[in-house]
This record gives sequence, structure tokens and C-alpha cells, in this order.
Amino acid sequence: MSREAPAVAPPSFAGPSRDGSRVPFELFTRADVFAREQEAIFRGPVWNYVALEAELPEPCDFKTSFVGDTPIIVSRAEDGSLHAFVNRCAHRGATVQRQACGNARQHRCVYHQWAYNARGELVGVPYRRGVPGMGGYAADFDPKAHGLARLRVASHKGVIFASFGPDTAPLEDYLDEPLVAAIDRLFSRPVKVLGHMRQRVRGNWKLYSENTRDPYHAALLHGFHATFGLYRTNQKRKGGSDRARAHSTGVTFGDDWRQASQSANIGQDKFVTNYSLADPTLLEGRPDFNDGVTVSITSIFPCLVIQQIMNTLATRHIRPKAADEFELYWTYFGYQDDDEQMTACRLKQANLVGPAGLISMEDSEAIELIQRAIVRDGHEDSFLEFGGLPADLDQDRQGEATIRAFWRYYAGLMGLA
Amino acid sequence: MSREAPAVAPPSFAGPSRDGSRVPFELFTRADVFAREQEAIFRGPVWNYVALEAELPEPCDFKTSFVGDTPIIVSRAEDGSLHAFVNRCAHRGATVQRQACGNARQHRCVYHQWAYNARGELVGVPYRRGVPGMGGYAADFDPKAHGLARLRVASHKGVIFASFGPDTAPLEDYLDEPLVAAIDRLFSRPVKVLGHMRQRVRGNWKLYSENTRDPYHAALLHGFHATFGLYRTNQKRKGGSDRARAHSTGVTFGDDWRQASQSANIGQDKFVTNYSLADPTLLEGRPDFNDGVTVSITSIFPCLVIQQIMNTLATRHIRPKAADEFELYWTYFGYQDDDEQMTACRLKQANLVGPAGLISMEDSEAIELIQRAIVRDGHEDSFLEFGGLPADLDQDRQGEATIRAFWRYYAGLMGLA
Amino acid sequence: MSREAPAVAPPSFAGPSRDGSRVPFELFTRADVFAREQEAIFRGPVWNYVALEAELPEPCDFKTSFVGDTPIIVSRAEDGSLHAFVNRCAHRGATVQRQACGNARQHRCVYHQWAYNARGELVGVPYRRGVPGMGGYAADFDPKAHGLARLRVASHKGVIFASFGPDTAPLEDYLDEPLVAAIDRLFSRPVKVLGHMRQRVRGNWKLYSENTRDPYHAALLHGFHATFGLYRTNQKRKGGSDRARAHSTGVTFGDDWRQASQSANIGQDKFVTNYSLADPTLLEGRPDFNDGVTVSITSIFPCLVIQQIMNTLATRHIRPKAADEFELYWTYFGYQDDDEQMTACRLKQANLVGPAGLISMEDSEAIELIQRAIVRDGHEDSFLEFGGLPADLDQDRQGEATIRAFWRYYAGLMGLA
Amino acid sequence: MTGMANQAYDAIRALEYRYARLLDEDRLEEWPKLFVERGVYKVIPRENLDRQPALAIFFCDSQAMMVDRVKSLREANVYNFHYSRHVVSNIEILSARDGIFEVAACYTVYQTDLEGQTRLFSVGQYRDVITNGAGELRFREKIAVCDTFNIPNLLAIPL
Amino acid sequence: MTGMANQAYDAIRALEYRYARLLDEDRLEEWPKLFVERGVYKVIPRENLDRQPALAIFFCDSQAMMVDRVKSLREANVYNFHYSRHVVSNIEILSARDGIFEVAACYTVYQTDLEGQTRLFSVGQYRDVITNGAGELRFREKIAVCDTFNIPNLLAIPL
Amino acid sequence: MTGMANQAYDAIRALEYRYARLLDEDRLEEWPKLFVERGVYKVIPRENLDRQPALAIFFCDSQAMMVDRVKSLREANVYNFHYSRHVVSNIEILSARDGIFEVAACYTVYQTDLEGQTRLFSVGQYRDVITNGAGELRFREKIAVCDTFNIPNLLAIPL
Ligand code: FES
Ligand code: FES
Ligand code: FES
Ligand SMILES: [Fe+3]
Ligand SMILES: [Fe+3]
Ligand SMILES: [Fe+3]
Repeated sequence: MSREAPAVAPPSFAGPSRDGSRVPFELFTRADVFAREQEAIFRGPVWNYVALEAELPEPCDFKTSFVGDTPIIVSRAEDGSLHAFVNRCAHRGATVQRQACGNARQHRCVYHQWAYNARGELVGVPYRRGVPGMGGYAADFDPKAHGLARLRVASHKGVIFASFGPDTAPLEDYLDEPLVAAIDRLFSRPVKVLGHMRQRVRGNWKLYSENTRDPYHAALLHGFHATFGLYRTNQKRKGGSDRARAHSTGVTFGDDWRQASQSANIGQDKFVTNYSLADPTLLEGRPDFNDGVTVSITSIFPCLVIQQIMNTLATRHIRPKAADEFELYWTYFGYQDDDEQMTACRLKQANLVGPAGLISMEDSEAIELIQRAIVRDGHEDSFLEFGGLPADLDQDRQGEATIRAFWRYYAGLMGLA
Repeated sequence: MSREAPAVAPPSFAGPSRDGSRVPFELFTRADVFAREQEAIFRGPVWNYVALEAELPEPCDFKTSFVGDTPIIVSRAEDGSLHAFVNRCAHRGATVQRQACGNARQHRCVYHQWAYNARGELVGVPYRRGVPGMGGYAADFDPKAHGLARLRVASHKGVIFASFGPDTAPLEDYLDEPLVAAIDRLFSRPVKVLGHMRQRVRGNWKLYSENTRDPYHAALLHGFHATFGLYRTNQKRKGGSDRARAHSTGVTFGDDWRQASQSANIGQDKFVTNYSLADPTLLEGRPDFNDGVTVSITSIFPCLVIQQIMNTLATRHIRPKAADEFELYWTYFGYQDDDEQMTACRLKQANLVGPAGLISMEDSEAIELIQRAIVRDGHEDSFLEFGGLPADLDQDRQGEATIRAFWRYYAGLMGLA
Repeated sequence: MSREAPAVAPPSFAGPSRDGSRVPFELFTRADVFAREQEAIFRGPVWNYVALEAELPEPCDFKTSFVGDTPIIVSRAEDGSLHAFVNRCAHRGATVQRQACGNARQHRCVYHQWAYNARGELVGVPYRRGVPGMGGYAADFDPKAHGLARLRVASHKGVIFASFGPDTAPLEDYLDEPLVAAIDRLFSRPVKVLGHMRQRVRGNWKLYSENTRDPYHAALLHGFHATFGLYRTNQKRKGGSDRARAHSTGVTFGDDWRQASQSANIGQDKFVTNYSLADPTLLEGRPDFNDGVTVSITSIFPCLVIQQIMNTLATRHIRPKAADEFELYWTYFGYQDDDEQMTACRLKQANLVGPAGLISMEDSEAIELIQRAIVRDGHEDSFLEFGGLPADLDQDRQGEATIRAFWRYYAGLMGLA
Repeated sequence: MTGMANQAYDAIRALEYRYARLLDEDRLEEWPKLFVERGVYKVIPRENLDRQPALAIFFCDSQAMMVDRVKSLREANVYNFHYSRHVVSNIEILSARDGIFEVAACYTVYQTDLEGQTRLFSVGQYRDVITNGAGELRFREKIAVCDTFNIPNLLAIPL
Repeated sequence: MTGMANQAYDAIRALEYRYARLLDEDRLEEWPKLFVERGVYKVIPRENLDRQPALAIFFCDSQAMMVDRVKSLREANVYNFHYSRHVVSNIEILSARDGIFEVAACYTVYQTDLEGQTRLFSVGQYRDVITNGAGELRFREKIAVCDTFNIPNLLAIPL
Repeated sequence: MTGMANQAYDAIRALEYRYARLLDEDRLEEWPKLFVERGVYKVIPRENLDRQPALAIFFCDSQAMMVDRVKSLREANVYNFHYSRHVVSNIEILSARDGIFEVAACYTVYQTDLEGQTRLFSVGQYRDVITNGAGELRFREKIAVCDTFNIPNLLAIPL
């Protein structure tokens, strides 16, 4: 029930520099920044990833998820339509659906058994007409006014997004062509979920947004390839983004890793060793596509990453929990027409990614290393000039450009521009 | 030592609606609301339950307790009189009494051995007259000015209350007739404490205050009776409250549960099963009273609940710890003239209540379900119109009326009315 | 990187009374007080203890430490000079040095491999000149502008201090003669570190600063000596401090403890027992000095204590973590010319001090007892009049005088005077 | 230990571990079967021990009562969904007479919520009386004394 | 238990404890040697168990692959410095046939950071297949099922 | 394991558990009796191990010194009231020669305050030397190496 709209106070904190090349550390540490993000971003004109349709294929299938730190339910109605609503009872605020996922024609709150249908509409109110000694609800009680708070929902190729914003642009416009294409590429065939991975990182969620838009760290932080001689000097990269530069997508073309032999020269001695894998079956995959792309990373503002790394396919849902903590929720999938061997290959390559991933475990560590170091000096800045800064920001395409663009978009939504 | 009175800032948060039917969720989540409650309510013109006389029968018996989140000592002086004082040394603030309970003619602070008597008066100060190289206290040092901060104490039929308020109304006026009667009924005979139960609930203390004033949830959340066919359709209820509607008391008349047979029809299919107890001895009790009352629940503002459920007798002390956490402290008792069999019966029926209670465990879960769901939307409201809303609030007696009255009283004390 | 200096807001909290005899409890509990201390004190015109030279004897030895709660690196350069800098990468803020101590010609950040030398200067930036598809840094990129934030460093007799303050007085002036003398006495001979002890105390760091300046509690809180008849009635004390009274040093002359026999009369019955040690070897030491001093405690503002208790020698570094938590970090040392027997003696006497110390374990308990009790009544005061209060504060030398002086100095730095 | 005592110990340990695993695998219906028919199971907060008889928060003095408790958990009660993990350690036979063993052990119980986060739920001591019933060892009495006498939220699954 | 079974149990317990100690003493290079050549080691989040084959976050189906993992941890990967402590308890032999033992146990793993603070890192169950290889017992299969399926930060050292 | 070794193991386990229970039942006066007269007990923070001799925070090299420590705890020292729970696991005999056993084990110690809330207090490893004294096994040496070398508040009761 709402009486008044939340008043969004003017920010008492500094924002990024206009070009996005300087970001005050306090944006990663302050509770009031985090609270404002929940209103201005996650409740704002953005599309938030919430689930894959493959996770709720049948009528009345549901899955609980989050938009920012607000718990929601994603649900498929009897007619197959998709819905999302806040998982908070319209009566006195209890969590309605306590299961992580399942199939339910009704979502019933345990406290007083108010029941909601698969669209979040109130369909059952015990004692509504009253009982001796307690009375019921007034005659003018209107169940329609007491449903669960609904979000708009849009799905593209089975990737489901939700938005609190009344005027959020249509999903395809919000994503824009290059991102739509990136999704189309991976979701052209029906997918099947193989499982999930979760990690709790003691760092600010935006540090992960930066990380997935950061080409600078790849070969420097992640040593697996170079150590095992899997680094390719001859690889080609291609990137793209939307008009607003909120999102980013990039692919890497490359030979099969097993053919690589040269260890990387990355201007430092960390990875000079040149082992080869004692058990090379780890990397024995089969191309899923004929375009020669071995790696594709797509970051969609605010909280989605979609990956293809060799035969590993996954969405990563960044779930902010507090200024200094987020959950990274991986939904690992394959294609419905995968044969047993292909599934086995994907399960084995899962070694590469996730919380124990041979080529990914470093990211969360780097983020925690930052969060620990910025406990003070909130007015000091992160320095993002790698790639250089052209006068015309539309030409800003090199190095950390994608991160700078992220911050410019962020500043706009937060009223910090 | 005090130099200035704490300045109570005007609230920066919204209050309940005038009729108490709408309560912003932020009242359950904000730290500043919690801090203000400590001053305006627990330090205000209310009587706070702190202990039972049966817990400190002898001269110099003491028990540590809390008023809000302030640690206090409840003590019986040599002459048998009751006293309460803050458990914080007047010298440099250390906790003075570290034991939970016991018998002590002096309460001695371990840090510099200042000693206080059973009335909280300072009676020992080492080196007061000085020692070489350290000096002592000035000649005008007045021990009377350095006792432990005292609270007013009042006991009704062995139930001890304390108040920080200088002008809190006399206890019996504060309680008012129906509440006094409820206490008189249970404490007419001398009681003996059988033990304690504690649970830590990750929820706001007021969610429990609402819960114990909420007839709506009883048969809907708690399934034990219906499941085992112990629900009585023919039971009668009677309720009462004080002038100010701060408190509430209610009794249920009913046959012995074992004679019940019909499963409940509560407008939903949750409890259609109709087991009977494989071991009915659980419910084989003996009426403690001849009034046919099987259940009596009395809620006294701000933090006391007194229960009789069959032969289970207990006080429940709600101990707020933070905006999102409270301890529920049960003092389980019987009567001094109970024979062994009666004591055995009470010990067995303890199965019904407390943190593992067959008919009570759901309450703390419901509260945690709310606290988790209201992390956002602090300006959204809890909806309390069950029972209908008469134009004349004095006639507001149905459904959630007692909760609405709680909020109106709360708003008055908090300056939110 | 810095764009603007942090704006230090005017305090919204009360300070100590002018004479330092009244201290509001909220100075021990409020997060904003703690944050302001980090700026006004630890980043102010003070010298912060950070390490002993004996912990980094060789070129390129380093040790990570803290100034307030800011992580820093203390390092010895190739030429033997000492340096200190913030352990936060100038690129995007990651913790640079992850080890507790070691030897490193370069400190390399794992995230993008920026490398800093033993002076904290930036000496390595991967891809600085650019690589295809990422570019590099602009031609005018100046590594000198991107070193780790440096602190001033000064060492007296191997005790290393660091300061953020541009105009902090020279170390010896800051310490002043009596404190310099106290350090000279213990560090006249080259020391060797024997190990460390750490304890995490759930209390405010200033409660420990008070504790080490508090002669009042010694015989009253710590019962070991009296219990085992080790209390000396004939001992003499001598104290000193700096001009500003920020620091304090005191020594106790006394016979060898084993010759003592009388149990203390400390105005209460706690320690009347009169055991003698079943294994007296605990106290069989050899005087380290010929001055008859058995105990020497030196407290240097803000966060250093240096102790000699019999043959136990240690620095104690108070490391604030939050308003209600600090770490006490002990560096236990002996002299390089100690023979095996002397080392064995120091290792055995370590029983006396540290987190399990027979004569020291009580201090952290007393502090936690205070922190727990002052959860409310932030405007109430700690009462510090022991020793009396002369009209002329320069003559304030008795009892808790040293603590009062601490608060007057603190108030000055905090802008609360 | 003699070979006999040794075998007794191993059998008792097996019973204790089986007890824990049944609960962690949510096989509640099998839990009462580990007790003799008149078996006693209690959960007693440590702070209540000084009063005798001590107040328990969970009390069964018959297998039938345990069956009722399980039924209630399955059909009636609402409690926090979680995975439980019962770790049993420090198993000691304090006395053995006529095939009746007094056994002490430490327990540590963890709860993991549906987001996969684990918390320490309860620590304490088992005080068991174990006897030979129908060819296998069973609990005549199992008292879980909670060090953690301040129950986090609620106690549904037996300790 | 018979004397034989008894000796088998003791040998299995010794293997489980040795496994834990090698990891806690940072002797990672010896870890693969506790498995047979085609040995399997997996870490499976408990929430993935309902799907078969279950998705693991750490997967080795050969000794060689374990060797690669250890090499990667030593040479390539960056992870939080810490001391680990693997506590193994509730060891049960669920079946024994032809010298192949199905074993269940509880594990509790703690991590202590460089400031000396310890946190509970992971709780769960080992599901092992142990067999006699070259005169000593080895793991043919070791599945660590994590109750704590929300991994704090990251998982580097095997559970 | 042979039957002999087996019995030795069981006796050592019994000693370790007895040690833990005496402390948890606050029978401190009996604690020194589990050591030989010249027995050694030390608590060593793990970060001090690289320096030898390592600095201990709790050091006794005789039964008498342990008696003094207990007396001090009873009569002189002020420390946080709590219930302690010592869980001993992963007990391994590393060597056995002439009736002298080198034993390693993991310990986990919990503290529960007077409000009934439990916290993990210390995790680490026991490094024991156990020998046959006066017909029963006793500790010649017991070193508690703390992973948790940052002691929460203080250490009063032996680990
Ligand atoms: S809170 Fe959901 S029905 Fe009452
Ligand atoms: S603080 Fe209580 S006597 Fe000093
Ligand atoms: S954060 Fe340190 S190199 Fe990028
Ligand atoms: Fe990365
Ligand atoms: Fe209820
Ligand atoms: Fe002291």
C-alpha cells in the first residue's frame, strides 16, 4: 500500500568527472549512495535481467529473483505469459513465496493466507466477509487494489527483463542493435539450464560492472592461459555497444587454444612458465558456432553479463546486497539439442568459470582487494585514462573507454552528471 | 554523570496514518527510528516489564534485565524493597554486574572496584581519601551524586515494572482495570519459575507487538490444532483493553481440546489432514482455573506478553536489540503449590510454546519473513483494515483493531501523531 | 588521484569538558566521530607508530601496517632509507601489497600489474605505450603523478613513525624530552623481534588509550600480583610527559617480585588470598637495566604503547577498526645480544602479557564491559576527577590527570575544545 | 579399550552418525525409530540446568510423541526452509553396565538458507543413554544441552 | 563391527584425515596422489543436485587434471591468501563390496586471513568411493557437496 | 592398523576427548593432571611459527606452572564469563616409538556468552606428544597452534 511517493533527496556526494575518467571511491562505499541507486537506477528507466525463460518453461512455473536488492517473483501464467512482481505481501509485508523456484497456481502468504495468482493478483483473502468476533473487510474492499506490486516484463529470445519504470524504452530500443545481435547469437537455439553457481563478494556491485567492461586486466590478472601456453598473439577482437554506451559486447576470434604455443609477453615476468596441460581434455570442445568466435562477453546495464567462453555458456546476474557486498549468480546453460558428449564437455569446461574458475576466480579477489583498500579517502578517485581521452567523447573507444561510458551513463541516472 | 539532557531531534520519518490503519515499513527498518524509540518510548512515560518477584525472592537477590536496549539491574534490598538501576558504572561506564542473576549485598565494578549496594547507591570508592602518588577524590566528592542511574519501580502481584519517566502514571492506572484483572487472575497464587527460553529474531520488535495483538493470524498461520483436529468451532472469546488502548487482553473459553474432532474450515486447504495425536498425553492437563478459560493472552505496552495456554504459564519479554533484531525472553512458571504431577504436566506442555513450540514457532518465522521483504519501499505501508474502520475510532474493536490502537498510541509517544 | 580535498564538516557531537574531566559516551560509539578522528587525528599533525626497524632490517624489506584504519606499507629502500605509503593502487584502488611482510624490490598490483618501487614510486605500467585495440596512456602521462600516496617517515632509535601531516613537528619535538628518554632507555641496544600477539577488542580505541594512562586501575583490576603475594608496598613510581601532555611515561622501581610477601591491602577483600607460585621460575629473570626499574609504560599519542614489565619488552600498536572495535597488535622483542637463557626467560615471561597475560588479560575485558554498557545515554559522561582538579590545569598531575590531559589534547585536534 | 569395548564404541559412534545423517537427509520419519518405544528426547537450554527438573524447549518421552512432532513438522508447522548439518564429535562412553551405555558427545549444527549461506545454528552436548534393543543399539534417552540457549529464530528440526 | 570392518574403518578414517592435513599444510602437490589415476574429484553446490548430471564448480576426472589444477593454483591463479582448516567428521561406511567402500562424511572448512581472523568458509558432505590401490587406500571418487553453495569470494584450495 | 595400534589410537582419542570435556565442564583443577610432571603446554599464534623458538601467548613447562595458571584464573583474573566448547577432530598418530606418540588433531573452540549466543572463538591444530605415565596416557607436550591468531578479546581458558 502506498500513500506517498518516496522523496528522492539531492545527493550529498560527489559524482564521476564529466568524462567518466575519475570516480570518487565513496561511490563504492557509502550506504546513501547505495540507497539512491536502488531508487534512481534499479527502480528507474532500465531493464533488469531477472531470469531465463528456460528456468520457467511450464505454465505456473516461477522463480524468485531480485531487482537491485528488492526480492521479486518471476512467474509464467496459465496462458504462458510472463509476469514479475515484488515478493512482499500487500497485507502486512511478509515474503510471499519462500521457495527459490517451483510451480504454483497460487502464491500464498503464510501469515494470513492471502493468496495471489501467477500474475500477482490477489485471489484469496480468508475471512474477507468476516467471522464472528473478528469482522472482515469493508464491503468496498477491492482485491484489485491489493495485488503484489507489478513490474513490466519483456523477454528477448528467452532472456527475461523487468522494469519498475513506467516509461522505460521498449527492450529492443534499450538494448540497441549490437546487444540484440549478441543475444540473438547465443539464444538462437532453445537452451537448457545445466545449473547455477553463486559467489558472495565483499565488494561494491559496480566494481564488477567495471571488471566486465575492462579489457586492460584480462591478460594481466588472469594467468591461466599464459601459464599453460594458451595465449594467442594472433587473436582478433571486435566490440560494440548501444547508442547510450550503457552496455557493451565484445567477441574474440581465435584458433583453438590447444594449437597455441607461445607464452605471453605481457611486460612482466609473472607468467613466463610454459607448461602444457597434463590433461588436455579440459579444452577439448566443439565449436558451438561457425563464426570462429571463442569468447564473447556481453554486459548489459545495470546487472547482467552474458558469456560464451569456448563451450561455456552462462548469464551472470549481479545482485547488489549492500554498498560493500554483492552476490554473483551464474546460470549455466547449454542447448536443448546438445548430445551427451556436448553436455559432458560443458560440464567439464565449467572448471574455467565461476567461483572456482581457472580463468575467472581472480575477478572477485581483485574486487575485494579494492573494497578493502578504499575504506578511507572517499574523495580520492579511481583513475580511468587507459586508452587516452579524445576531445570528442563519442570517439572514446580505446582501453577503459567502456568503463568511462558506464560511469557517464550512471551519472546521468543518478543525477550526478 | 550528566551535563545536558539529550536533545530529541524532530523525526525525519513518516508516522502511521491517523487511524493506525497504514504503517510505513521504514518504522521497522530505520536506525534513527529505533534510537528515537529508546528515548521517546522506553525512557518515556511507560512501565517496562523487567522481571518477576519470584526470580528474586530473597533480600539482595538480583537479576540483570533490559529496558529497551539499556542494561539494568533489578534488585531486592535488605529490607525486601525492590529497586532498578542502570547497569553502567557511574565512574567510567563499565558494566557493573556481569552475572545474569544471583545474590549480592554489593555490586562491584571490576575496573576500579567502585561498589554499589542493593539500591544502586555508591558505598565503596577505593583510594577515595587518596594514596601517595595518586591523590584521591576532592573533599567535596559526594557519593550520593554518583550512584547508578535509578528507575522507578512498581510491582503488581509480583510482576515487576520499571520506568525512567518522572511522571509516569501509577502502575495500576497505566495498566487499567481489565489488565489488572488479567494479571490478578494468573498471579493470584504464589508462582515459581520453572525456567527460561530465549530466541533471537531478526526482525523489528514491533512486529512481535503486532503479532500478539493479531487475532487474524491465529488459525491461519498456526496449523497444529487444525492438523490434529483440535480446533473448536464452539469456542468463545472475550477481550479487553485499557482506556488508552495501549494494551490488550483476551481469553478463549473452550472444551478440553481432546474432545474436539472437527478439522477447521479456514477457507483454504492447508490443514485438511485430520490426524489425532499418537501420544495424547501431551494435552492431558488439569484446569488451573474454574473459569473454563483455556487460553489467555495479555499484551502490555511496550514489551510484555503474559500467556496462559492450557497449563503453560509464561511472561514473554520483548527485548529490542536493533531496528532489525530483538530477543524474545520467556519466563516459564507454575504455582508454588503445584504437585509433582502438575509440574511434569507443565514441563511437557512446554512443547507447545517457545522457540520450538508446536503452536508458536511460526510467529518468529512470520516476522523474519516480513523484515526480509521490506528492505526497500520504506514509504510503502502495511495495510491494517481487517475488521473494518468505523468513523468513531472508539468503536474500533474488530479484526486488527487492537493493532491499529497500538499504532495510535505509539504515534502519540513518538510525536508522530 | 585527488580532485578536491575532503571537506571536514563541523562536528555534530559534544566534546569533553574543558578540563577533560567529563567525556560524553558518544565519543566512544558514534560512527561520525570515528570518521572525523581519521581525518583530524590520524591524518593530522601527529606521528603514528607503524613498525620497528628491526622488522625490516634489509634493503627492500617491507611490512604492511595501519595509520588509523588506513592500510599502509612501510618499506626500506635499496639505499636503506625508510618510506611509508598508502597500500592502495593509484590506478583503480586495489590493495597493492597483499603479504603481511617480506622483501620486494617492487610492489606489484595484481589487477593490472602496475608496479611500484620500494619508495612507492610508479615504475611499471603495462601497455603504457599501447597495444593494438586498446591503446595506451597519453603521451603526457606522468608516472611521477601516479605513485602511491606517501607519508612522511621518521625513526627514533629504530622506532618508526609516519605522518600524513605536512607540518607535523619534527619527531623529537613531538615526542619531547621525557618520551625521547624513555625510548632511548629501551632501544639503546639493538633489538630483535621475537614475535607478535594480536587481540580484537570490541571496544573503542580510546578506551585503551585511557587504560594505559590510568594508574587507578592497576592494583584494582589486575589481581595476579596481590593474589600471589607479589605486591610491593615499598615501590616507587616516577612519571613524565611532553609539553602538550599528549603522551605519558612512567616507571616503577621495585625489588625483585619474588622477595615480596605481603598481600596488598587495597580497600577490599578481593585479593586477600596469599598463594605463592608453585613454579616460581616464571619470574626468574635478570634485570635488563641497572636502574632498578621493573616496570616502564610509555604511551605515545595517538596509538602507541611501549612496555617493559620485568623482562618483557613490547610495543603495542592500537589499530582502530570501527567506533566499537580495535585491534591490539603486540610486537614482542628482546636484544640482539640476548643469550639463549635470556631469550628463554623472555619467552616464558610472555605469559604475563598479551591476550592471555596473567597481568594484562583484564584490560580488554574492562573495555568491552564499557562498550556494552554505553549503548545508550551518549550524552552522559565518563567521570574523571580522580586525583582532584587543581584550578591551574598545568598542575593537574594526580590520579586520572594523564587521562584528562589526553582528552584536552584530543579535543584540540578534533576541534572540540 | 578391550576389543569388546572397542566394538561397542564403534557401534555407538555408528548410531550417532546415523542419527545425524537421517536428520540432514530430511528423513525425519526414521528419526523416532532410533529410540526405544519409551525413549526420551529433550532439548534443554544450558541456563536451565541449575533447576531440576530442567525446563526443556523440545520434549518427547515416547516414540509416539516423536511421531507426532514429525507429523506436525510435515503438516502443520511453518518454519524457515534450510539445509541442516549435524556434526557429532567427542563421543565418549562415560559408563557401561548391563548393556546400557551413558554417552557424551559434542554437537555442532549448521543451517544453510535457500541462498546458500551457512550459519552456525547451535553448539552443545549430547547426553545419551544407549541400550541394546531388538538386536541393535537405540537411544533410551537423548538430551541435547544447548550452549547456544538463545535460539536463532526458532528450532524445528531436532538437534 | 567385525575386527576386519573395524580395520577398514580405521584405514578410511586415516585417509580422510591425511587428505585434510595435506591441504591444511599447503602440500597441494601431494593431493592428487590420494586419488587413483582415473580418480574423480568434484565440488557440487547442493542446489544443483536435483539436476543430473549435476553442475560442479570444480571438476577433475583424472589425476592429471588435478595436477593441472595445482599447477594453476601455484603459477597462474590469484586468490585470497589464507590458512585453511579442513575438519572431517561423521565418517560412515555406507557400503563395502569387493574392497570398494562407499563413504559419507561431513566436512567443515575454515579460512583464516592474514590478520588472523577466522571465518566459516564451507560446510557440507563428502561422498567418497574408496578403493585399494597399490597396497594403500585411495579415492576413486570424492564429491564434496556444498551446503554452503554460495561461495564466499572464491574457491581455490580444494574442499 | 593392527589391533595394538588400534587400541593405542582409541586410548589417545579418549585422552583428547577427556581433555576437552574437563575444560568444558569447568574442571580446570584436573587439567594439569592430564600432563606429565614436566609437561609442556603452549598456545602459539600461527604467524609466529616461522621464528624459532616461537613466541607463545600461553606457556607452561611444568605441571606446577599449570596449577599456578589455574589458581590465577580462579582467584586473580577477570575475564569474560562464558561457556566453552572444545571440539577435537582429525586425530592422527604421526609417529609411535617406545610408547611415545606424536599426535596431530584439529580443534575448534566456541564461546557462548551469558545471553546464550555462541561465537567461533578459535580454530587450529593440536601438536601433541603423548606418553605412558603411571599406567595411563598423558601429555608430555601439547601445542595449540592457533589459525585464529587474532584472539577475540582475550584467552583465559586453555585451548
Ligand atoms: S502478511 Fe501476508 S497475509 Fe498477512
Ligand atoms: S569504571 Fe567502574 S570503577 Fe571505574
Ligand atoms: S588497480 Fe592496480 S593496477 Fe589497476
Ligand atoms: Fe576478469
Ligand atoms: Fe501467533
Ligand atoms: Fe591494565
